[in-house]
Amino acid sequence: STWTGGDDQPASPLACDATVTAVPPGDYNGGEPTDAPDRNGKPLRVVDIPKLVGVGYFNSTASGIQEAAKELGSMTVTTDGPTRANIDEQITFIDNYITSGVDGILFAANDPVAIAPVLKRALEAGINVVGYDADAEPDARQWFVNQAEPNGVAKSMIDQLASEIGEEGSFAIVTSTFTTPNQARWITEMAAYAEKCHPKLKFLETVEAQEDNILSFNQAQTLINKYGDELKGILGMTSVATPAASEAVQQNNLCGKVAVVGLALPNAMKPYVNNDCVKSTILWSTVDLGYAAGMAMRAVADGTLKPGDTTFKAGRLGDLQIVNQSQILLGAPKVFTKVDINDFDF
Amino acid sequence: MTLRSLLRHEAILALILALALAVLAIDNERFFTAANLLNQGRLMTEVGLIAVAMTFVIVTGGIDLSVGSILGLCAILIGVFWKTLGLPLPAAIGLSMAVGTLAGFVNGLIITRFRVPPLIATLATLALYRGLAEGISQAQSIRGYPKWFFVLGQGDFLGIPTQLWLLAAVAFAGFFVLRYTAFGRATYAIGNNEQGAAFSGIDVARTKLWIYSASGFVSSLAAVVFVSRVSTTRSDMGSGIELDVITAVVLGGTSIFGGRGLVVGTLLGLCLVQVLKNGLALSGVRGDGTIVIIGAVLIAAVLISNFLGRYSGD
Amino acid sequence: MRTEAEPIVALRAIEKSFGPVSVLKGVDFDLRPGEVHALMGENGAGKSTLIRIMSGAHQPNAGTVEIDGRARRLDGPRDAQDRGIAVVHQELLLFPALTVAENIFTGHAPRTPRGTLDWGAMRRDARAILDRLDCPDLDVDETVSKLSVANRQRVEIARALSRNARVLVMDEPTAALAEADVRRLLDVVRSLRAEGVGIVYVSHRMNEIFEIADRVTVLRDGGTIATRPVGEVTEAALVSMMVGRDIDELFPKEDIPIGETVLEVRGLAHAGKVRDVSFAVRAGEILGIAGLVGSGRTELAQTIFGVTPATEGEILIDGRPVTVGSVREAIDRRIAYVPEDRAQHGLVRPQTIRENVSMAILDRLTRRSVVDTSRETALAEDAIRRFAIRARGPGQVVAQLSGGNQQKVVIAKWLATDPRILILDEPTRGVDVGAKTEIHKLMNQLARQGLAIIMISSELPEVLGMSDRILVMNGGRMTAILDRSEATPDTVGTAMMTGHAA
Amino acid sequence: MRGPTLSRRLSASGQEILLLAALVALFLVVGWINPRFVSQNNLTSIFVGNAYIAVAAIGMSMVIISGHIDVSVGALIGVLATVSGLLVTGGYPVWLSWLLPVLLGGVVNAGLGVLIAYLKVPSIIATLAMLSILRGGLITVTGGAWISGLPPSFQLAQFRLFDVPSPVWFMIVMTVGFAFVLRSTAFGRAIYAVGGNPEAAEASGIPYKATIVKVFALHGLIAGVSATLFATQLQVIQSTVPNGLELIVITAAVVGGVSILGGVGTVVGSTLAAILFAAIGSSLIFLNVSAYWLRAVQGILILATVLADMARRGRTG
Ligand SMILES: Nc1ncnc2c1ncn2[C@@H]1O[C@H](COP(=O)(O)OP(=O)(O)OP(=O)(O)O)[C@@H](O)[C@H]1O
Ligand SMILES: Nc1ncnc2c1ncn2[C@@H]1O[C@H](COP(=O)(O)OP(=O)(O)OP(=O)(O)O)[C@@H](O)[C@H]1O
Ligand SMILES: [Mg+2]
Ligand SMILES: [Mg+2]
Repeated sequence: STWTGGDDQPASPLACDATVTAVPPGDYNGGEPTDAPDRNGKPLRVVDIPKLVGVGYFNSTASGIQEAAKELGSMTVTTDGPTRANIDEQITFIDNYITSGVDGILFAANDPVAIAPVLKRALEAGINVVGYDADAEPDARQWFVNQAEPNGVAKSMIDQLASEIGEEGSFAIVTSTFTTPNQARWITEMAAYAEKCHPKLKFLETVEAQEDNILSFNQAQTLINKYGDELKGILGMTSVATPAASEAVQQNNLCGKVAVVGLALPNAMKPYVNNDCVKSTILWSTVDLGYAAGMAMRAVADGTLKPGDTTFKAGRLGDLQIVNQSQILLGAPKVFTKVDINDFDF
Repeated sequence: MTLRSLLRHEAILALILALALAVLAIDNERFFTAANLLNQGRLMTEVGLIAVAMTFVIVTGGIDLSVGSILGLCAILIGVFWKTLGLPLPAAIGLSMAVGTLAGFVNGLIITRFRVPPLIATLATLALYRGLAEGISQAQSIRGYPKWFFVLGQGDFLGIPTQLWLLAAVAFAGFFVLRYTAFGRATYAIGNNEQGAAFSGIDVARTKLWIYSASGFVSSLAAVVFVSRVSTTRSDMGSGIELDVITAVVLGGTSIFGGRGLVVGTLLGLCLVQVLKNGLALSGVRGDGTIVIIGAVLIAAVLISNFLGRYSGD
Repeated sequence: MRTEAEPIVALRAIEKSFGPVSVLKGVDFDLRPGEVHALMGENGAGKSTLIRIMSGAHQPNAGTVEIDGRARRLDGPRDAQDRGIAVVHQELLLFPALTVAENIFTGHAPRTPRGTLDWGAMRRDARAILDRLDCPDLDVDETVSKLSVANRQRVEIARALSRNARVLVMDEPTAALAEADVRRLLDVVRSLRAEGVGIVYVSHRMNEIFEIADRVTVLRDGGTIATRPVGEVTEAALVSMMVGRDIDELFPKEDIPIGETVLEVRGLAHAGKVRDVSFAVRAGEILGIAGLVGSGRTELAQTIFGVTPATEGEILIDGRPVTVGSVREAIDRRIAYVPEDRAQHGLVRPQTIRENVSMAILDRLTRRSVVDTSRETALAEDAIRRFAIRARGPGQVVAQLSGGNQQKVVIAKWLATDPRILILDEPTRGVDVGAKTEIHKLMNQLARQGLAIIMISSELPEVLGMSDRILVMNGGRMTAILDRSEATPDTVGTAMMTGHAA
Repeated sequence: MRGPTLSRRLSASGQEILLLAALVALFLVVGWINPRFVSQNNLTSIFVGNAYIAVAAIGMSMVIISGHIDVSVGALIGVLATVSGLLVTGGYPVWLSWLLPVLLGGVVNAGLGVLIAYLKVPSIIATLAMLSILRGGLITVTGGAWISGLPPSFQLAQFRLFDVPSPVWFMIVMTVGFAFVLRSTAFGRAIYAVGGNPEAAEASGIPYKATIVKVFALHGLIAGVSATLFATQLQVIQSTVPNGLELIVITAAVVGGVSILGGVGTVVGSTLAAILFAAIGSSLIFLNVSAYWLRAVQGILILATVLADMARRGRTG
C-alpha cells in the first residue's frame, strides 16, 4: 500500500550523500500570545502535556524538562496528561490548565490540527506555548522544538538499513498505528527517500502493533515466519516496536541474518546491541529534546527568543539552528552503536 | 414506590454533585466560574449525547459497545464524503449521519433477528465499524473545513457553547420520551420482562431497533460535534468513549440489568464525572490520580445507594 | 395411627416480619414421622414463609424450631438439608442450563474415591429416583430448559427425594400438574409416607387434601387458625376456616343466555403442536378446554392470540375471516389472553399495578404518544376496586402482591383492552379458594356482558363446573367437544386419553 | 442409551467443535495458499504469543459462567506484570517474583468478589471502577518507567520443555485442568449453579456469596499466571496497562461459547477462541490483506462465529 503520511504534505527526500544544504528559516509563522504579561525574569509556572503519560519516551523528555527547570531555577514544571494517546483527552487536559492559569504550556501533540483550537485559546489567554516531539499547526503555538526533520529521520533509517542488508534486501515495517502522525510522516519520507537513493531495496509490508510490547513481538514474529529467508530487515518505527522486533529476531536465532533498524531508547536496546544481535539504534536524545523545550519556554517568556532569530542558544546544547520558519532543530538523529550506547542512560 | 426508590439514587447523586461543586469551588476560585463550567459543558457534550441514548439501551437490559466506533466511522465519512467525493458539507454530514443510524440499526438487527446478546453483537461491531473507519480512511486525516462548520463545536450561541444547546435538546427529548410516552413505557417493560412485554402486544423487536438506531444516530451526531470541535477527522476518534458513556449511565443509577433508570440520573452522572475531572485538575491532582478517584466515586455511589436502599424500608 | 409419635419437626410461636410487614404472628406447627400434614390458607397467608423458615432460608424473628425435640437454629438451607429436611419450592428453583441429573444432585453429588464428581453414579442414581417417581420417559441427560413445566416439577421432586430426607416439604407441587400427573405424584407421596417420611403438603386443591392428608393446619393472616385430623373436618368447614367466612358454592356456574357466534376457527394448525382444530365460541358462552399436560392447549391459545401465528387454517370473527399475525393484531381484533405463566408472560412484576394494567392499551391512553397518567391512574384505581385487589394503591409494585392478587391484576389488564373474546389459561392456578371463587364469579359476570370466554384448566372439577361446553385435546388435536350435559369426569377423562396411541 | 448420549454430548460441546472446525479450516485454507503459515515456527508463534490471553480467558470464562463479568482484567495483568518485574529487579528471588503476583492477583480479586457478592455492587460497575483505579494507580506509583535489566532466569515464558515453549504448556495444562475442575469437582459445578440460578443454588446448599468470592479469587490467581507469562516473554516490561486487553479476553470467552447470561460454557471453548483470533490475525498478514482492513475483517469474523453459533443453537434447541 502506498503511504501518504496521514496528511496531504508531499515528501521531501534529502540528498543521497551527506550534503546538508543549510536553508534559511524563512519568515516566522508561529503564533503570539495576546496581552501576555511581562514575564521577563519572573518565576514561571509551566505545565508539560505529552501525548500520554506512563511511557518511557515521555518520561525521559520530562526528565530533560526538569533538568532545564532546575538549571534555570526560576521555572516550575508539572508533567500531566492522558493515560492513552487520545486526541480528545489531551485537549481536555490543556483546557483545564488554561483555566488554572499557568504561564506556559509545553506539549507534544497527538494530532496537529485537533489540538490547534485549544492551543490558540491558550495563546489568547496570554500563555506561552511551545511544542516538542510532535507539532501542532504553526500558528497555534510559538515555537516547536524539532527533534529531527522527518526527512532526516528517513535518511538515517534507510541509509542504516541499506548498509546492513545490502542494496537489494527486503524489509518490513512495524509501526504503532497508521494514524499516528509522526510515524506516518516518517514512513512516507522513508518511501520517498528509498526510491530516490536506494531504489532496489524491496519493501514488503507494514504491520500495526499499537504501542504494545507483546503485540509488536508477535507481529515481528509473524513477519519472520511469513517471509522466511526473504526477510532481511525489520524497521521499528516506535521505541516499543524496535526492541520487541529485536527480541523476536533473537528468540528465532536470526541474529546477523535479519537486521533490526529503528527508533528506540538506548536502554531498551542495550541487551541486543551488546550481544551483537542488533547493530544500532537510531534516536535523538529524548532528554536533550525535553531540555531544549524547557530552555525555549524560558527564552520565549523572557522575550530573548523572538521572531527573526536564526539560532537559539539552548544552555548546555549550545546554539541550535532555527528551521522551517518557527522550529528549533535539535540536530540530526543519532545512531547509537555498541561503541557508545553504554554511555547513555535513558 | 418505584418512583421514590428510583429518585433516591438520583437524589443522592445530586447531593454528591452539590458537595463536589462546593468543595471544589472553595478549593479553587477559578473553578466555579461561568466560563469554566460552560467550557466543561463543551467538553462533555459528545459523551453526554451518546449517554442519553445509552440510557435507553441499558434500560432495555442491553448494551452498546460500538458507539465509539460508530463515532469514528461517521467522523471519517464526513471527511470522505466532503473532500474525496466532493459533496457539499451539509450533504456530507447528513449522509454520514444516515450511515451512523444505519450502523445502529444493523446492531439492532443482529440483536433482534439473530438473537445475539447485545454485549457480543456490539463487541463484534465495535471491531467491524472501527475497521471500516480505518479501511476507508487509509489512515488519512481530513482537515480544512469551512469556518461556518466550526460554529457548532467551537462557537457560542447566546453566550453558551453551541453544542450544549444540542445536548440540551437531545437530553430533553430523551427525558421526555422515556418518562412520558408509550415508547418509554415499552422500554422499561422490555427491560423488566421481555416476554411479558411481548405478550402485552408491545413490539419488542421494533422498540429495540428504534433504540439501537437512535444510539447510532446520536453517535453520529457526536461525531459531527467532535469533528467541528477539533477541526479534523481521524479514524481513531472516539475509541474508548463507550466506557466513559457507560460510566456516566450506571453512575446515574441506571440498572445494568435493565428496567430501571432515568435520563436525569445519566446527566447527573455525566456532570459529576466532568466536574471531578476538571475540579481535581484545577486543584493540582494529576490525571492518573483523577481516574483513581473517579473509580472510587463510582463504587462509593453504588455503595451509598445500596446502603440507603436497604435501610429505608422495603 | 401414629399420632403418639414424637414430632420430627416442631415450630413453636414463630413470628416473622419483613421490615414493617408482619407476615407470621405466632404460628405453631409440628410434623410426625410417617404422616402427611397439609398446610392450607389463602394466598399470602404465610404458608411459603413458614416453609422457608423450616428450610433454613429465613430466620424467625421470634419462636423456636425444634428438631427431634431439641431447639435448633437452622443456619441456611444446607443446615436444614443436613438435618434431613428437603423442600420442593413453590417457584421451581432449577438450573435451566444443566441436565436433569445435575439438577437433581447439585450440592450433594456423588463423589469418586478421589474426591471428584462421579458422573456415572450421578446419572444412575438420578435414573433410579426418576423410575421410582414413575417417570421412565424423562431423560437424565436432557437439559432442564427443554422440559415442560410438569417435568420440571418432577425434577424438583426428584431432587428433594435424592437427599433421602426424613422430612419432605412440598409447596404447591400440583399447581402445574394435570389430573393424571397428580395421581402419580400422590402415589409417590403415599409410598414415602409408608417409609416413615414426614411430609408437609401445601395445596389449594381440596380433593387432594382429603385424599392424602392425615392432618391439616389452616393459616389465616399469619396466624394458626387450627390443626385438625382430616377425618374431623368437612370441605366447607376448611374453606370457612381459611377465608373467615362461608363460601356457598365452589363452582358457581350461572345460566346465561348464549348469543351469536363470535369466534370460529377452522382447521387451525401451528408447527405440529396444534393440528387441525376447529370450533366456535358464542357470546356469553364459556368454552372449557381440557387435556393432559402438553396436549397443546396453551399452544392453541397462543396461536389464536397471535403469539405463534397459525401456519394453517382460518380464524373468523363475526363470521368474517381475519388474520392474527401478532399480539398487537389480536388486541386490535379484541381478543385477550390471560397466560398461564403469570410471572413470565402475564406481568412485568417490578413495575407498578398502574403500569401493568395499562400496558396492553397504552396506545389508547396516549395523546400524541404521550401517556395520559391521570387516565391511567383512574383505570388502575378502578381495577383495584372492581376486582377487589388487595393493594396499597395503583403505585404498588406488582411483585409485592400475593399470587391471587397478581392474577387479578393480569385479568384487569386484559379486561382493560375491552375484549370480546377472552382466553383464560389456567386462570386459578395457585390461587386460593376465596380468590378462585371471585375469579369464577367474574367469569360469569363477563359472560353475562356478552364476552365469549375460552377457559383452559387442568383442574377437572373446574372445567366441568364452569363450562358450557368442553373441548378436549390430546397431542395437539381435539378429540372431543362435549356439551355441559354430557360432560362427566368419565367422558372427559376418556377423551383426554383417546388418540394417545396415534 | 449410548447413542443419544453421545450425540447430545456432541451438541452440548457444539461451540468447541465449531471453533475447532473453523481453526482447522483456517489452517488448511491459509496453509494451502501459503504453506509457511502452517510451518512449525508459525504455529508455535501463534500459540506462544497469545497463550497469556488464553490463560486469562480461562478465569474470565469462570467469572462469566458464574453470572458476572470483569472488565478490569487487562489492567490487573498490567499491574501484576509490573509488580513481578519490580520484584525481580529489586533483588528478590526469581520464584518469589513469579509467585507473589499470582497471590496478589488472587487477593485483589477476592476483594473485588467481596464488593460484588457481599456489598452487592454490580460486577460491571465494580470492575469498571477497578479498571480506572488500577490504570491510574499504576502510573501514579511507577510513573510508567520501563523495567529492564531482567535476569535470564526470570524469563519463564522463554523456557522450553520437550522443545515446546512453556506458555504452550501453561495454556494446555491449565485449560485441561480447569476443564476438569469445572466438570468434575463440586466447586466447578457450584460455579454453574450460582451462574444459572443463584436462588436455586442457595436452596441446594451452595453458598452464593462465598462461591462468587472464590471464583473471583481464582480468576485473580489465573490472571497472575497470565501476567507472569506476559512479563517474562520479553526482556523489558512496559509498566502500563495494555489497552483493550480486557475486551480481547472477554471476546475469547464469549465466542468460546460462554453465555453472557451465566450458567453455560467451557474453558476449552475460550482457549480455542483465543487461538482462533490469534490465528486469524496472523493469517491476514499471510494472506496479504491490506493492514488497513485488518480490524474490519476481524469484526466480520467475530460476527460470523457468533451468528454460526446462533444458527446452530436454533437448530438444536
Ligand atoms: N421477602 C419478602 N418481603 C416482604 N414481604 C414478603 C416477603 N416474602 C413474603 N412476603 C409477604 O408475606 C406474605 C405471605 O407470603 P407467602 O408467600 O408466605 O404466602 P403463601 O401463603 O405462600 O401464599 P400463596 O398461596 O400465594 O403461595 C405475603 O403478603 C407476601 O407479600
Ligand atoms: N419449554 C418447553 N420446551 C420444549 N417443549 C415444550 C416446552 N413447554 C411445552 N413444551 C411442549 O409443547 C407442547 C405443547 O405444550 P403446551 O404448553 O401448549 O400444552 P398444554 O396442554 O397447555 O400443557 P400445559 O398444561 O403444560 O400448559 C407439548 O408437547 C409440550 O411438551
Ligand atoms: Mg406460597
Ligand atoms: Mg398450558
